[in-house]
Amino acid sequence: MKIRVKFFAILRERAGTAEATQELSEGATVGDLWHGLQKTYPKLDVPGIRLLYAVNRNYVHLDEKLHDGDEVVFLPPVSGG
Amino acid sequence: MKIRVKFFAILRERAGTAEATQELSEGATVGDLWHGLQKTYPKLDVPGIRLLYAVNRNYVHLDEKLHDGDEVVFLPPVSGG
Amino acid sequence: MFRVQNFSIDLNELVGYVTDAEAGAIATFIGTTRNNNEGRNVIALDYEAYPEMAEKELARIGAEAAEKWQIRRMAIVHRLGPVQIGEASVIIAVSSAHREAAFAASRFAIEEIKKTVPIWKKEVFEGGEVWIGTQTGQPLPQRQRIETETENRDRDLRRRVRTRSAA
Amino acid sequence: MFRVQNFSIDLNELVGYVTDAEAGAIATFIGTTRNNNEGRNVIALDYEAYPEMAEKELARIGAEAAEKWQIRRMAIVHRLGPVQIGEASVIIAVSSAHREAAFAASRFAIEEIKKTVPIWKKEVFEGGEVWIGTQTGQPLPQRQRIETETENRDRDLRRRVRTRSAA
Repeated sequence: MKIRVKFFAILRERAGTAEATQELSEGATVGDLWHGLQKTYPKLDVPGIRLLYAVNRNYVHLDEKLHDGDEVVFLPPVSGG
Repeated sequence: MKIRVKFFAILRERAGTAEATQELSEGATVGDLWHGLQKTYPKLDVPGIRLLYAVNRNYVHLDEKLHDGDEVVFLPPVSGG
Repeated sequence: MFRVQNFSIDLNELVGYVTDAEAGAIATFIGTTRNNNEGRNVIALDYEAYPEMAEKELARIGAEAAEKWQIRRMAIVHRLGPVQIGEASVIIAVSSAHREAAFAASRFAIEEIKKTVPIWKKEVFEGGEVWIGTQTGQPLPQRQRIETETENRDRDLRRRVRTRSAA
Repeated sequence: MFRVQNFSIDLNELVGYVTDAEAGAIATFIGTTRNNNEGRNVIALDYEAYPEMAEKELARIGAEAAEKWQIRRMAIVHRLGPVQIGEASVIIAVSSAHREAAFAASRFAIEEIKKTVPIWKKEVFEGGEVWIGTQTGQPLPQRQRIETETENRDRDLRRRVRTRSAA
């Protein structure tokens, strides 16, 4: 299945891109996706950062199962206002 | 001594004027002035109203002694905002 | 900027006045004329002030707020004369480095204005008009709550006079 | 009105939007760029968002505020891109019949925005730039407090995710 990924803020800078598409096998989770992305973009692993995870604009856990066409975002700590 | 009085809101309407000058004898207090004004403007006595008193734009008590040229205001309950 | 005026209040003027390079927060409060009060259909509010003393009291509120909280700048403008439905009768603007102070000071200011500043509001409603907070002896539809509020306001103010005399 | 945008925010647009004949109070909060932070001389803040999710979260904050308090109307607009000193990065406006609700809802909204809305702030200061709230591993002058705040923020957010999953 094909998963769309968007990068923001420090992760966008670290990945060197704002968007990516990842091919994953059926049953893969958000955690599996993150693991796979680290190989393509080794700088994504920011020491000490605490990420949150969103699938299709909803906050989820790392063990959330993905589906074809899902939009996944790894969110650095927010700092709006 | 001559005392200047200003009326506002319901007291202005009851007095039928916004300003008055009252001649008082030396040593007279805010209370004496109020007593004297009631004779000139009998409608000033609004039943149940609780007034505050200002001399030269400072809140004072009813027993405050007046001086020639003082500006006195009897303040109905305020309701700004 | 502590002022009463007979024309409509310009929010941008106040916000511009308190804008400050050292401020990270601006809180404003706008009091507007509501179309109903205590069950009456309100047509407009008509404000009257003892102008010199009102401005002095507004400035006193600003000085007290600056003692209580780390604020940068503050502005309070109260309108006089008739104020139509939806229009502003009073605007408070306050800036501070951190948001807590701006919130606290704007809240403090509106509470103080309602208790201590010599400004009076006549409510013009369908069927009559009334000086709010003044017990006129004429029964009004659903006036019970207003009279209680007046008594509280009055007690607070008398307490303040006493404290000042003692000082 | 819950929106992110790349141009300056018009306070009058928001206040006009929440103005309501049934409202007696409008509270606004304006977050502005301060010229200093944690001992650094700030040149500008540069905001980035996950726009679709940010607007969804802003609307969620508005819906929660409407459940908690008797508010009439609410607007939140957050600016993206560079925001110069003294300019507004976020404006909240909320109207209510009585002032307590407007004050409470505007305070609630800014606290929630800082915790849960996917917007990120890069601080451009004299000598460098930093994503606020992101531990980069590079020591910065006086960053201790920022890191603690981040941890709190993060814990709150994780708690919310858990609650949602349980529901």
